[in-house]
Amino acid sequence: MAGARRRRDATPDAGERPLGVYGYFVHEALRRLWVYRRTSMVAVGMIAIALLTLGTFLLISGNLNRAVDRWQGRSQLSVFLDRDATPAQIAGVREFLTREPSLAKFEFVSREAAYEKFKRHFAQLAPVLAELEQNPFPPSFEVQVTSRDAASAPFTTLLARLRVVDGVDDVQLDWEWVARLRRIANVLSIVGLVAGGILAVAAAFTIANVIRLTMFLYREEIDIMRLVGAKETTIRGPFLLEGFFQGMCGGLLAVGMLYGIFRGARALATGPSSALLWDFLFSEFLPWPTSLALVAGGILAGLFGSWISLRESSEESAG
Amino acid sequence: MAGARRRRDATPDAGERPLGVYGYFVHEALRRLWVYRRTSMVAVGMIAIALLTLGTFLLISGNLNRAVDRWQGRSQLSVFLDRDATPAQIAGVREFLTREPSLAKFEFVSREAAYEKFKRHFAQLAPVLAELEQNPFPPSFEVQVTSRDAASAPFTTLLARLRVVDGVDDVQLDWEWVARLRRIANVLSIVGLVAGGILAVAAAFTIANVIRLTMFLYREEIDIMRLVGAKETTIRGPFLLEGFFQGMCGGLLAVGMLYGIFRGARALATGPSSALLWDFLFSEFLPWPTSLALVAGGILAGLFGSWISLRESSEESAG
Amino acid sequence: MIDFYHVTKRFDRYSIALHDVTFHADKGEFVFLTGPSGAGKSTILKLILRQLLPSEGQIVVNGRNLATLKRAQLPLFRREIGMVFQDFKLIERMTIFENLSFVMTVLGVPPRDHKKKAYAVLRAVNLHHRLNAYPPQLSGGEQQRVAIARALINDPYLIIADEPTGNLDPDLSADVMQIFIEANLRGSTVLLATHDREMIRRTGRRVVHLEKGRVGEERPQQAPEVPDSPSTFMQWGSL
Amino acid sequence: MIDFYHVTKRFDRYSIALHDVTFHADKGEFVFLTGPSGAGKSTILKLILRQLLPSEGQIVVNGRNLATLKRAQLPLFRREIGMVFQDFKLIERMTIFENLSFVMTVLGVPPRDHKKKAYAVLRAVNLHHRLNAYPPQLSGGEQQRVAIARALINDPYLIIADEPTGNLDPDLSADVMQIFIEANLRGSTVLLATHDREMIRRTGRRVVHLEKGRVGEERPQQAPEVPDSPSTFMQWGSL
Ligand SMILES: Nc1ncnc2c1ncn2[C@@H]1O[C@H](COP(=O)(O)OP(=O)(O)OP(=O)(O)O)[C@@H](O)[C@H]1O
Ligand SMILES: Nc1ncnc2c1ncn2[C@@H]1O[C@H](COP(=O)(O)OP(=O)(O)OP(=O)(O)O)[C@@H](O)[C@H]1O
Ligand SMILES: [Mg+2]
Ligand SMILES: [Mg+2]
Repeated sequence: MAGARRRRDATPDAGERPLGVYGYFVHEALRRLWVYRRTSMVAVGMIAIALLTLGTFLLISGNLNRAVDRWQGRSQLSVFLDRDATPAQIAGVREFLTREPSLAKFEFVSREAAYEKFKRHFAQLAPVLAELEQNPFPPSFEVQVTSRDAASAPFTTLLARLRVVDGVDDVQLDWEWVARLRRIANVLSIVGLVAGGILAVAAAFTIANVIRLTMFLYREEIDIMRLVGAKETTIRGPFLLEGFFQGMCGGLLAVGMLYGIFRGARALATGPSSALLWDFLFSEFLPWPTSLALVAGGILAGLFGSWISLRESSEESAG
Repeated sequence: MAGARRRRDATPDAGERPLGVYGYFVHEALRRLWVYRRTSMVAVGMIAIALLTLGTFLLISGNLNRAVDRWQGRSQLSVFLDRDATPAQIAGVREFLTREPSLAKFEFVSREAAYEKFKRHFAQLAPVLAELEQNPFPPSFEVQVTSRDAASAPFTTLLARLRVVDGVDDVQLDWEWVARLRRIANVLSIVGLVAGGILAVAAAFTIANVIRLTMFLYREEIDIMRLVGAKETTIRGPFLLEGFFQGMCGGLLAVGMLYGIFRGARALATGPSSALLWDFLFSEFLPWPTSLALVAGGILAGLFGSWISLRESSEESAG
Repeated sequence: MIDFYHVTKRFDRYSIALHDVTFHADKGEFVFLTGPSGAGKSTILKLILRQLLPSEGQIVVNGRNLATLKRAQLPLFRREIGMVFQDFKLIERMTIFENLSFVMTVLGVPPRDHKKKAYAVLRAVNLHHRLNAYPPQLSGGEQQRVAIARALINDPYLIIADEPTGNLDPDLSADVMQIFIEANLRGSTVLLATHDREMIRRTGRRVVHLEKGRVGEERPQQAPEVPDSPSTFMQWGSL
Repeated sequence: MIDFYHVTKRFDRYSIALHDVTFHADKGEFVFLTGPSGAGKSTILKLILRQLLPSEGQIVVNGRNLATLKRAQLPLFRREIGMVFQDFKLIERMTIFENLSFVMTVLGVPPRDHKKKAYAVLRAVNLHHRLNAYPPQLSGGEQQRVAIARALINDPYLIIADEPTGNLDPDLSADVMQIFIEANLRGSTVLLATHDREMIRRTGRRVVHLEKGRVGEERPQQAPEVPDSPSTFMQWGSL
């Protein structure tokens, strides 16, 4: 043993050199994506579909809520007057509202204004209105109430007092059917979250399985790598990176497709068959933080998929 | 060579014996489904999601159409009378209709009947009606017209004549907004077919890729089988059968889940929050031929996926 | 049985595995194929099984010109050949018995005979006790013997074996040679690639020598130490 | 360097690969491991690389007790060993160069040195012209030589080789033995499983003989035909 030339690195603990290893990671991950590109596309497609579903529901419910908001202003309290309320009665109600600090932010909506607003925002119900001989809307005050005020106990008695003011017909915290529209919007959001969530889990599951299958394909190779002394991180890096790329592509694809749908729907909305639903369901695109969140969700799903299958594989092999 | 014992079968063309081979098919297909059960579940899940989407849209649009039908009867022509039409005028219109063979199947709907019918079938619009002081519906005749009659040229002049009969206010081939509801139902069907179709392609694609990956895993094995003289049918049988099973499971799962959703929605509909959309969107389940068609669609998707990946693999290998 | 006429096999510009190879093996003959590593032995065997197609030249095996063999005929053609691959090519996810059984299914052996035949042929290579093991659970030499058993099952017309004793100790090698000789006596043509000079010398059959893809001198059959009668083979070890 | 104390390895109830095996190899020693097929040679080498764990007994390699070796230490431990596997274990989707380069990346060889080192070690096994081929494009013997080259790269403390000449002709086998002997002279401990009796006889080193999982007599070192000085090795063929 004396005089033996030892060319092994003096510090074997140094392990794989950063440059070599990270270069290998990226190179390997990209190569695998390319070699199994059609399979990667399944993972990417699944993520895209999941996020697209989620995004579509978010888009529609967001716009629906916004349409309701726009029509109703931001009032949460509607004070309906008698349809034939006199100017004096109206002035009386106005005075009452002005006196109460929690009701001081209000706006008067005349019968004509109400009719116009309704027609503008709910074009599809116009034929029903057209059948009527007279304007069915009463004059009203739309009052902005903070939710803190609305929740307080004295507020109920305040409303009771308001209800008996001369000329007041009814006081509603949101119209019932507007509330229903809101409820639809909320149901849509929830359905979207649930459906998107389920699909997102399915997507992560798909990625996990696609990667598990590639792990099977690479199993022999991975065993060989272990036997020549490669660290687990060296072996797994490319897989994680692969999941990351797949997720990112899926997320970007989903946002792109959603935008395509949005533009398409708007193009339809301005077409001759005009308006019906599309008009207010597709008025604005998702705000960009939401879009970014969708892409981030894709990346998370991708990483999660890789991580799951890696964890599993390390449990399987005796090393 | 003389006297050599030749134990090779006298007819090598007999090939693999049916029993042995088909037993091997089923055994192999089931074994692979079991060994790669989690991966198979991805394929099954994808098919189920695709068919579920399709099924949901079919269910809703079917029920929507049915609700519209039920409310409007099967009349396609509505003859609206003046709201204050006299009995004599009504009798005159009735006589006119009776005289024309193509309009002879009709039914009179009084103002009250129209109001009740509307309230019954469109409960969610009741609050709007409640705001009205009087019944907005005019009396009408609902006439059943065959589409052949409606398309004929003299029919237009007949309608023009009908329009000027004393007491007739308007003649409409379908109410505009009922037509809109129908259009929504049709749009839903189309959206469902498109979305379901896209997802079904995605599902077949997923299966193809899952099977392609398993083919990769079995590639060495498949090569060995070829080298010992196995026929392509022997090699591929199990893969096709695997696709068939996956598709069938996906289809059954989809129908099962759809039925679950249907029962769930009905349970909600009878709950305290009552009715809103669910009431008429979920009145009846898919007719069973449609359900069967969904399962058949799953099987087709599964077989198609296997077939695609098998065709590919045979192109790749030199044999 | 086997005829190579001016066969050349090029894989790419740099590697020409065979160069104008012409040789012949008669029905019922026993021929050794030798040559250093990379000489082209495996390539010749792969060409015979039509795993590869020649770049030039003609190959006729068992009366069939491989160039004109249609794809659909390939399975039937291969069923007449028993091949021992250099890398064994056992199906890893099947037990030893299932490996043999699959081949028998392909060959059309009735399922009820599988067990009996598999046992008999494994007995010959002394592995009958490993019937239910999977290939990765066997040692290198054991896998090689399974590969030999698979090639010999159901007495093929032609047996081609690539380095069939590379992982076997000398005693076992002798046993295995004995099996090939017996198959040959039963009428199979045998072509055996090996670089075990000692074994070639002892068996004393015709040798085709390859050198860098060219057929060298066909060394004349050396005076065999062992005559052709079966009885004396027993000195190689008993089955 | 290597110590086996009463090691038993059971795979399942039916196959006991090793039975109470005790042996020792010194630092810088060159030891042959022989025995018939299925004797347990590969099992011993796999135990040394900690590919397997013993059912009973203790193994100490390079001062480390393998039973107490933590999972995280395994890679570092293995990097000190160069192993030639019986089935080569080359990564099929990487070229020969990439195979060697990957190992060097793992061993921490700077990337700029990879090309030079790979060429040098492939030159030694006469495969420098196949740098860019993939393993399935090589003949059996060529793959085996790549596996040897990979094990020898960067001079490991311990070289263990499983049947490293099983697919090589006698001339090449001699060349390859020469390479192992030179590595041994440079200070590596070498443990070599083989059943090539001729080679063992010619090399004349200590032999550990296995028979059905038990260590037989350690045959005393036979009088070497070839003395230990490097010069005379040249008669085996030149590198
Ligand atoms: N698929 C391939 N692509 C490129 N070259 C190949 C391919 N297969 C074989 N070769 C080359 O052809 C030559 C002959 O290979 P072959 O496998 O026939 O050798 P061999 O005589 O069997 O050697 P060994 O004794 O080592 O098994 C070798 O140099 C090999 O590298
Ligand atoms: N994973 C396993 N499961 C069950 N039995 C095994 C396993 N691996 C090896 N064996 C058995 O252990 C015994 C010793 O195997 P080993 O591979 O060590 O033999 P060997 O000496 O290397 O033989 P060869 O010269 O044929 O390679 C054999 O009988 C083998 O069948
Ligand atoms: Mg070869
Ligand atoms: Mg071994």
